[in-house]
Amino acid sequence: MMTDFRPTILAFCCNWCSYAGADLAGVSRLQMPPNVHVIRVMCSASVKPEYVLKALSQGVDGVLVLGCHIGDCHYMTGNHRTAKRIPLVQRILKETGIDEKRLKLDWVSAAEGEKFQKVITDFVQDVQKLGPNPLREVRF
Amino acid sequence: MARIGVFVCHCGHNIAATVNVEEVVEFAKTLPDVVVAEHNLYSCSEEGLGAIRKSIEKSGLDRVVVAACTPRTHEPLFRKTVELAGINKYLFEFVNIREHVSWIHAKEPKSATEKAKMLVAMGVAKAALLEPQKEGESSVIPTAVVIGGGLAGLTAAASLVAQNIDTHLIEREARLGGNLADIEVVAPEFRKGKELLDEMKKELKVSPKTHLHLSSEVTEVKGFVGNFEVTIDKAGKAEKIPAGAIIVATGAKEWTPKDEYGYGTVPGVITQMDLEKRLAKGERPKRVVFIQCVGSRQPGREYCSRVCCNTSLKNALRVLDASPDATVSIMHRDIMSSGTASEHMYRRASERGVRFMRYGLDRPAKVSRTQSGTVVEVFDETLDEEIDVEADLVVLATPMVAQDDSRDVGKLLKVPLDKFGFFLEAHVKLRPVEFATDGVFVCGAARWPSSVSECISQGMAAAAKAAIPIRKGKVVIEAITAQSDPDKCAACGNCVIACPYEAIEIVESEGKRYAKVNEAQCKGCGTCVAACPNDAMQQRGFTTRQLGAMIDALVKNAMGET
Amino acid sequence: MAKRVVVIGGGIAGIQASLDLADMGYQVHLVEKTPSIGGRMAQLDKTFPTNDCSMCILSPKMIMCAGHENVKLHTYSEVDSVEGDFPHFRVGIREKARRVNIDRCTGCGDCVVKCPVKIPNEFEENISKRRAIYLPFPQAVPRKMTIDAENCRQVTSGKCGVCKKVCQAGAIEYDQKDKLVHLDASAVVVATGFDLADVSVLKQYGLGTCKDVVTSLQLERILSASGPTGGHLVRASDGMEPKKLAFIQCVGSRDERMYKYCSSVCCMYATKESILVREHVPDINSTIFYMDMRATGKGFQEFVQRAEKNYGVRYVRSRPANVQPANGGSGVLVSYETRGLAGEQVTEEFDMLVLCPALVPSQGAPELAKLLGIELDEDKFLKAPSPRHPVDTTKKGILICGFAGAPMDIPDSVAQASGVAARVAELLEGGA
Amino acid sequence: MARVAFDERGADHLLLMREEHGNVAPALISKGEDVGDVRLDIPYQLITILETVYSCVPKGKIAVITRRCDEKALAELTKRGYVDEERMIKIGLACSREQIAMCRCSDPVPSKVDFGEPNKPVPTDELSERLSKMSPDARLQFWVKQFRKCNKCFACTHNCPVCFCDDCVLEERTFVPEQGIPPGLSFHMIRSYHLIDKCIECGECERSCPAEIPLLTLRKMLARDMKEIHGFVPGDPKTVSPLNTTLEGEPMEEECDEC
Repeated sequence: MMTDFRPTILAFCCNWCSYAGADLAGVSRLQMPPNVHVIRVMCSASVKPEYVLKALSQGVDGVLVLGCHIGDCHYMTGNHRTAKRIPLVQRILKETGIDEKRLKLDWVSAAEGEKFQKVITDFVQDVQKLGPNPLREVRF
Repeated sequence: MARIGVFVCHCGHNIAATVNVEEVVEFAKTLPDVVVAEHNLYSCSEEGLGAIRKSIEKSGLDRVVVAACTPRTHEPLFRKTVELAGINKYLFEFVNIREHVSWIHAKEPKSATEKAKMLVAMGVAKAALLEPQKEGESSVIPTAVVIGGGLAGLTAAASLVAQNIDTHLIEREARLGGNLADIEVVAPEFRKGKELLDEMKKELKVSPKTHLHLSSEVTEVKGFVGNFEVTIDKAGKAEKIPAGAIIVATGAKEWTPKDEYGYGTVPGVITQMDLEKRLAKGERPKRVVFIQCVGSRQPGREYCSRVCCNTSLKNALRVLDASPDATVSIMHRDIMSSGTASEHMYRRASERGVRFMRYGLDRPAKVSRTQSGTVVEVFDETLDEEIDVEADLVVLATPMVAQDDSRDVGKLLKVPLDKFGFFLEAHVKLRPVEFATDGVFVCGAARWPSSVSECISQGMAAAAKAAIPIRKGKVVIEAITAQSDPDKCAACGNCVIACPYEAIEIVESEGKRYAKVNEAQCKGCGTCVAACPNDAMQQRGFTTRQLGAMIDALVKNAMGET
Repeated sequence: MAKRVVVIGGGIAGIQASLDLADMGYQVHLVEKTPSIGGRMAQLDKTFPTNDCSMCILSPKMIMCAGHENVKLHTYSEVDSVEGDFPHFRVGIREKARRVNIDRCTGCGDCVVKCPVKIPNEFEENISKRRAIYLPFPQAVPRKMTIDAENCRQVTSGKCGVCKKVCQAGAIEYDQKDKLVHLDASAVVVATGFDLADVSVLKQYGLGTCKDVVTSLQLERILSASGPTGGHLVRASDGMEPKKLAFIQCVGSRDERMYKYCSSVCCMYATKESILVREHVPDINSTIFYMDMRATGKGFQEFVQRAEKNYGVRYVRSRPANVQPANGGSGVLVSYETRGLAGEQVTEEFDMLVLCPALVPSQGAPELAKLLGIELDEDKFLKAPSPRHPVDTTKKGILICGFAGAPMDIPDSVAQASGVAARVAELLEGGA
Repeated sequence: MARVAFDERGADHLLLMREEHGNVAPALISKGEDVGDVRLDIPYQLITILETVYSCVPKGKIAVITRRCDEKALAELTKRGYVDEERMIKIGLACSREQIAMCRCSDPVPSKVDFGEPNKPVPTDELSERLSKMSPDARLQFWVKQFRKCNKCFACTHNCPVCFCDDCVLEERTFVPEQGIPPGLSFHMIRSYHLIDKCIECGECERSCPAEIPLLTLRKMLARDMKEIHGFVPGDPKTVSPLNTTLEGEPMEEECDEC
């Protein structure tokens, strides 16, 4: 039952590290589940929590935010903000009863094609375990 | 109502072998605002690009979506293409269905095709909301300011005037040259320091582009890259200098010991700089002991000051040149003679009989006064024994430390310093002479203790960086900068704090306070956009409506709901 | 017509010099002998002392350089003639036959998979193999294939042609010939960087004879997430994860018999690598055999202290005399003398040994120098005789930056690269 | 009251709640005799009023009756430069037991008490306790049921002392898809995020909500999270929101121990 559930997942990748890492994964032909749809942004710090909350409340099953490792940010300290904002967004989900595991923050460098593959694969599995986003059903 | 053309690339069979390109094309045709959807074997080939241009003209497209490979390498090519066909290049949207689809879902053609459709739908949704953009420009005052007239600053100034750029050199002392003015010969080439300085001073003197301000200090710095205003206090008189770029070359100074190793109490215990002066005066000491790492590489001042070992090696050799029968010892923890010339100097010193004794931080040398003169006791780790050395001169190699007022300079220019008070460059590896703040640069010992040739190289590097905006005559502002909508902005100041580049300020006009982005300083990271509660801050090319529409498109097409 | 400058060498120094010159408005022709720009820095996993990812910071610069309106890349090319004097040089560039039409090649790599030839991969320091048609590394710029003619069956024996068959773009052109391009240039910048000395001649260190002895650059590749082992630290003899690692510094450098000078970056990269291996094998312990721990740059001392305190790195001041394979052929026995006169010969076993070889001017440099009519210094680096102008060579208008002139780390190379741009401008604008 | 404000503290204006022919309403007076029938028992956010009237009184010192939460709201305003601290005179009012109970207030006593008796705080909010113990599903069902009642009247935002925007982004389509009523979960989740670094738990949103959604409970739960994760509590004029600042002690940070 769980296995044939194909989650719909949104990923925000920063242009400089994680999007490049995703490209490297592609160039290296690293296979991964096809549920993740990437939106390219310049920096993970530009990802408005509003996007995440909007997507999840509209039924998207999971959201990934990927940036440069701390210290590698193309904008020096942009991702510091990401690192501080996302945990609170997760709490907002938790307090309203949505599993915070549906939102994940991670760092993928331009050289980490394999890590990108792993992050995607693991997240898809985690979301599959969680099942469909309950808000898909809750229509009002 | 936008008129969008969608072009899906086979990339030979790189995409087509996995993704059903025709199906994606048919799907694209059903999307709102799409008037044409086509596919090419290679969109990036001359044929492919030609096809895109043709159909732009034929169907009067005003926006183009290409579904192919990664924007990181191919976006410029396609932007140029649509531009040739008369569409603003920012009305182009790239969808990556190779690296992000066909290559990573090779075994799942069906899902891959579905995903490709989703990504195309998202791209089209964004494209529909794209707005034409143009790179902005801001003027540049064709003048440079160099703060500090030591070796690095002199080099930078000399280089700038040699490049025909008006340059103001600001030195707070009454003389130029900084530390080098007190150094007779420099390591490792044993070139006369004075000659080097005179050569540079001459270069500056002969150039009509040089504007020298001695006994002057910077009191205020306003503005941003291209349009700074530097105020200096020249003998109690304030003078304003408009400038396009600023170079910080405020140098560093030798640390003076308190009472370490009998400094100030035992006769003959001096610092490296004292020795330089004595040797310059022609003094010929017979028994000299150098003690390295005095006040450095220890708790509180962990760093290695980089130049002291070479200075001691140099002066050891000079002492021996002056009186070949002299006995010279260097007590050290590691000899930091990196590279070629310095290492040769080290070898020469050992060949010439300089005694090297290695001590540990746990057992530092002791300097004491006895009947026979000043004696240095040290535990030599290599010989594994305690040794006494008599000396006429005990030279303490102390580190270069930051200028006392380096923090004030940092505040003036809004640039950071490290915990030791040296200036902190924009990136330790790839931007060694730049600050994160555009148009402000650093070189020489103000950044880190540096050898003569390093100071010169960095001085020239800073000069090159400062010359670039001045020679371009303009600063080009990327079309992805942030902009705030004064009507929506509540002036809460989140963005001001969030901006990594201090590019945003709260301004007031007609009684309305709002955030204003200085586009010349904005790097387009969008950090401020996420910080803005009211959607007043927008990043060009990544507006919240555009990204919101992408999310809606995914929801709509993946889950059949809005 | 903007003045032209030829930059030789597409490593970080050459790239930086090209970018700054191009930004100043000069027409830059960047000549790189391998199929891609990037140089040594592209091979590094991380960079000291911040340990940020080398490719992450380099690849944007590579792309910027290739995309710059004032930069023309001549990759897989070599300078083979330089005539005239400042400011009127005439430079002959040999664009070696890639045997791939780069306007058609899309870099998809279909050909690579099908190519039957397997030869040592120089980018991976010969740890893994590459094909006869190849992309040197995934982030290569330009992203175009190259046929290595010496090893291509079709070229050598006319018996293959597989890549031509599979290439849908029709980019394969086996009969392509070298192309000679001549252009006038006002100045020439040489940034030919370094090579690793071949220290297998120092038999006592066992490189080539002991399986589990590698060079530091090989270790960089092993540690790299995009490297031959996918970032898994394993030793060659039995594929085991090493738990006890040793580094030997100054192999062939600071050595009367080989290279007298200090390569100046080894102390730091050995420290960096000894920290990085912990990220791969949490319970690994590293020992660094050194002569002087030369950590003189910004944050370097702190870096070394961190290695010692937080990563259990053991620094031993000693120059091992001899390295033997451990019994059973896996691991190595390192014999060295402990500190002081009281010290005695000890032999210690390690799972894997990393040699930090002398870094020497890149192979072609002496020849190039002859061709440019400039002198070498006593260590065979390009000579910079004037302390006032550390980037000037013995010939006016021919300038150097980076490791080609003397051993230096990345920031110093980058600074000097920008400095060389300033020097070019001084010569061309002011006639200094 | 008037004496304290005008005579003792030298105020030029006084913002208070007073009763006029049966209706209680906020009023800004400039003369002692206008004080009328002051009502200290009505828990209304005078700071919200202050935001609107502030620009109308360009000169002089403004005294305002401040409970602890008003005080904190004022701090959030002053640190954003909306009001000039110099111009404000705080007349401290300690909340009654009833009010404290109504707000489940854990911090009821102003820094200086001029009126009212200091009373004990209510340490916990039962509903949040209960919700935290529920299964995520039950919790979701609870909130869905609550938010279904929302008719998007924006009373919560309009009466909020720390909602600074003139027109709220939630009134637009960008993040809140459904135009219809109820607005969908994103409405309240996004509002929660906007308030997470400035809500001072005055409870005005909950009191003014016609649908009686326990909004204060949601605020309190998230305030607890904010404190747990970033150790940050809104209402202090000296602190800035952690959401826009850098991580401490990381590389590239000024004076970090790495570089």
